[in-house]
Amino acid sequence: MNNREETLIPKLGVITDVRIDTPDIKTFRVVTPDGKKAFDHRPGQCAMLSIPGVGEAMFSITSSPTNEEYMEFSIKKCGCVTDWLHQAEVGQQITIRGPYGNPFPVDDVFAGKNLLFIAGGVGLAPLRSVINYCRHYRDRYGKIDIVYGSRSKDDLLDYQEIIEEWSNDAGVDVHLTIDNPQEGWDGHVGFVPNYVKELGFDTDKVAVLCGPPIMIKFTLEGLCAIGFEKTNIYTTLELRMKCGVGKCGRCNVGSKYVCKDGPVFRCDELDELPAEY
Amino acid sequence: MQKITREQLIEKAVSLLADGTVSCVLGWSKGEFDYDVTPALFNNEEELKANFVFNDFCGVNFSKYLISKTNKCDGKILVFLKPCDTYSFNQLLTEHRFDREKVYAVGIPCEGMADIAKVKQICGDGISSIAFDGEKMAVTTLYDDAPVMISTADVLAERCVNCKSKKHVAFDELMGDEGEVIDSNRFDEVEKLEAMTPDERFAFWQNELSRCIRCNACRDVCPACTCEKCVFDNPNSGVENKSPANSFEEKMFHIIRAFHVAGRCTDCGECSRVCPQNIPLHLLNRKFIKDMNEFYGEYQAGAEVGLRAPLVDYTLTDIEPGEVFDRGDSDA
Amino acid sequence: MRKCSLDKINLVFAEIAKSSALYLPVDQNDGSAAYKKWEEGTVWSNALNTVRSPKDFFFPQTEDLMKFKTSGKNIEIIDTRSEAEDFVVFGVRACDVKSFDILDRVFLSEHVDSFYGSRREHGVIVSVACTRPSETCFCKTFGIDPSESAGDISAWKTETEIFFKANTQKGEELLNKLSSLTEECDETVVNEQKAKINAVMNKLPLKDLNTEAFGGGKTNEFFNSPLWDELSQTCLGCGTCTFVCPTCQCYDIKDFNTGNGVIRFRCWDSCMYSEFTKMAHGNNRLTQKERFRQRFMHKLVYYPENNDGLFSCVGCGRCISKCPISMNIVKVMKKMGGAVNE
Amino acid sequence: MQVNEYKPLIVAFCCNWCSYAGADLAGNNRLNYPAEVKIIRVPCSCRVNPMFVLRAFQRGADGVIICGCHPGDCHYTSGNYYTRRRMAALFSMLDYLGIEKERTRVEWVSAAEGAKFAATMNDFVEKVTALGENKRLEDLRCKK
Repeated sequence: MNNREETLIPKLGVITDVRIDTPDIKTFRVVTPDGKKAFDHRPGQCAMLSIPGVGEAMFSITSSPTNEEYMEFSIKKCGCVTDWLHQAEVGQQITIRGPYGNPFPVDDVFAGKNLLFIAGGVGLAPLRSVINYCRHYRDRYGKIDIVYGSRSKDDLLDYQEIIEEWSNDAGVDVHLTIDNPQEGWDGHVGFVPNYVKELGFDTDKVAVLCGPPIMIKFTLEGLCAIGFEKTNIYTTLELRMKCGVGKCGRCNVGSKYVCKDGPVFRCDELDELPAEY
Repeated sequence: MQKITREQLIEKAVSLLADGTVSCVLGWSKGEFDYDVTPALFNNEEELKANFVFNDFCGVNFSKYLISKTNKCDGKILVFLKPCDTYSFNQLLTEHRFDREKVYAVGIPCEGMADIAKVKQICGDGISSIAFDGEKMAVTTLYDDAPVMISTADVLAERCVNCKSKKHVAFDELMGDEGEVIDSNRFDEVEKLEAMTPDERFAFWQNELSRCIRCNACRDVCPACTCEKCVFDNPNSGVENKSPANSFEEKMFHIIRAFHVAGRCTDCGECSRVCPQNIPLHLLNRKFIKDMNEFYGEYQAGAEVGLRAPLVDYTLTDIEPGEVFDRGDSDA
Repeated sequence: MRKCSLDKINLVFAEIAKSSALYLPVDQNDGSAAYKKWEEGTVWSNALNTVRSPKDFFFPQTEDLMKFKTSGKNIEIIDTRSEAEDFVVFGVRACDVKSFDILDRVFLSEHVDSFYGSRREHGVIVSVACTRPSETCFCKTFGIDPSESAGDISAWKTETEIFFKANTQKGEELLNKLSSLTEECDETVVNEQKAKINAVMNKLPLKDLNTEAFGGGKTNEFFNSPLWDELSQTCLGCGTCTFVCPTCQCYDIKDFNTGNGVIRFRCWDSCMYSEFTKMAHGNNRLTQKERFRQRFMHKLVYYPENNDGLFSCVGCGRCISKCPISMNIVKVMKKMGGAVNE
Repeated sequence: MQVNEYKPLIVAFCCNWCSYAGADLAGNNRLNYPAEVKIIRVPCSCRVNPMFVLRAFQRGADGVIICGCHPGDCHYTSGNYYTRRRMAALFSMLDYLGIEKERTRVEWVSAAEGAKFAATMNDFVEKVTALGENKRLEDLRCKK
């Protein structure tokens, strides 16, 4: 029997680094016990992390596939598993399985296009792998715009990386915003949807959205208002998942399983799904 | 055969709707087969005339629905209550689970409800029609030319065989004659089990409870199980379990459920009615009722609004837990 | 085709049980039947329908997936799987046999479920044509012929005899083991039996139920229908329909801390339960109406959309007879389908 | 050949105010009672709900004993009166399900009754030892 493959049986992983990003988000670096990357993935795909006795949960892989040494997960503290992970120290073993879900179409649809990434809060986590992938293969894509907002400066994920690396790349424009004015912040203040409207992008781009549902809703409306086609907008969904492979039935919305057919959906595909996500 | 007819009930409902006393009616809706009835809300005369039924298979206890449905209706809600349902009604009022002002309760007499499983044991599967005719029902199957005549008394549901009361303890209006509290034999089965040896009892319950599929129907139908969040559904309770993973979990669920409703269970028998595996769950509830009657004096949950259940009360001279096993000997 | 007198049926069972575990429907005290392991003296029930469906044999209500041992920061993952033992399920109805196809498409598709797969490979199904369809039967609606059941071996039972026909290699092998107890025969009696069953099928109350209104791509037609409110208004939110259903396959994965390790197990779950889709940040199906709708939309629209039009219902009638409030897929189909045709 | 002597596992829920102090006194007075008795301190005997008792059995207990203040002496006035009713009902139910009645017990032990505590535990352990392992309310997954 042990020669049969079973996706539900995970691999061992070790947390080799914990970075405190914001008061409630930490980024965990995970490798296998022998120091390798657990598996290859595509930008936007997810992995199931678990702690025996606590539970298993799906997280998007934050690091770019071009990183061949390790995987990173940016995780916000909000439930049993995430609470536990936030208490974990370097050297803690966890279990990992994946990759699950369909990735962003970085090699076909995105190729040669101008890209617009819009993220709110921890929504940057799934986009970071795409952004870094596109930065790595910079010559394959056109101009890259990144709009990222959060509650406050302290709540901006990957702030160091954004300031020190992304902003300095040629052809990459980063637009940061926070919800309320704050001492020591001289950037934009305001909500992401409004900021996007203010920035008023050309519609020759593929837009990728991720963030809280309310932000997605209004940003989507804003993008459509300035002339974006829904076929050019991508987003990622999140629902409760258990198996990760479209069998346990939990993340079923319409005829799609978010774990298998998602989490990445094109916005016109979403319109065809019943409004249950 | 019920003494009150469908037409009388519809007439009553229609008149109460017409004079504005109530704005909707909680009643039984006809299904695919003559024995198949679904609880439903009726809003007007047309719906009532088209789908309302009342026959020997209308066993559903509406009391628990009042919790959710009183919020859905603008005006008052008309509910038909059989005598046993009125006890659950009172018990829910005792626990402040719904607003009495939003309900218009009509007590209806009940001659006992039939159990379709018992009918099928007599005439087999494949029932094409059931005609109600006096004390008998004529059951036609796909396999016999002539209908099988079955006396309703022979196919009464267990809870009706041992009916505890024909008296309505709560109503705004009563249709038909009022009955009496019955000195039933409902504890006979419990006594039979008590008389067995522990080994026999263990084997009995092991066999019964091992069939449990943890569908939670007993819990979800129970008028005493009205917690917003059941301990067995709450992952943070530490005892959440979704399936009878082994014989321990089967027992734990049923012991704890019976204990949670002990003193509040009116013995309405819905749990046994809905169990897809026909586990005699009422025997657990009745054991608690019988024990508490014996230890702390006769008590019928729901007999009046505001009664204090035995397990939330005490006296200075209660029986000691160690003595409960030896009662049989000391009584002798 | 081979036949054997019903007098010798226990010899047949004994022969099968020699080489593998044998399960068959057995009468219970309450008049219902349940699958039990055969041992000397077990009597095969005349009842065809069992309360629990035979999906249990391949997808049990609970099963351990793996174990973990933890010490300090270290975790040990223990693969506890073992290959299933050979077994035979005898007396499966045509509709229940069909349910295995429906489950196969879930469990044996990409990322094959090895737990299910192993049992499926080691199980031999002996189906039996129906002798007494119930009023709750509507397998014809889904194109299932109760007189011609699939499975590794098809069997037909008359008053005195039982007839076997092998459909697969596995069935052939099993039938060969029974060669001394059975004799070759032609299909005359079986054809008579089939005709008898079909005559009854035409009398069934649900014979006219059809699936025309449903199928893939109809999500928008039904999803926002106001009828869902009415249909689900008295649903208790229990899991009876899901757990007796031969095609419901949703499951939950849970960890149980035994005090000396952690067992990760899976168990059946029901989309009717309020916490089915509950997440750390909320629940996307807040009311019973949404959960109720999910169950029927999945069976009648979503599943067919993903599986070449195959519906995720076999018309076994279990939910009809077991639902505490007698609400079921037939009523949903009639109401929803009727609304579409109007 | 060496035979392992069977030693039962006993869970004793002791109320903080009387019985736990009673157990303390037993210790101070060097009164022997078996080491198999594992004491769990609870604020009042009525803190023990039926789930505690069942879970103790699930996790491998062979007997469960609940000790509280004597009726009338409850630190919270009436807690132990409720315990008395609840446990009477629960134990009667366990007996009804065929679970040996000797495995469960309620005793009232005051802070001054160190000797009673030790004697009670000795007696309880003896009775449970005679019964042997808890087989009727066990969870096989929790067995080593």
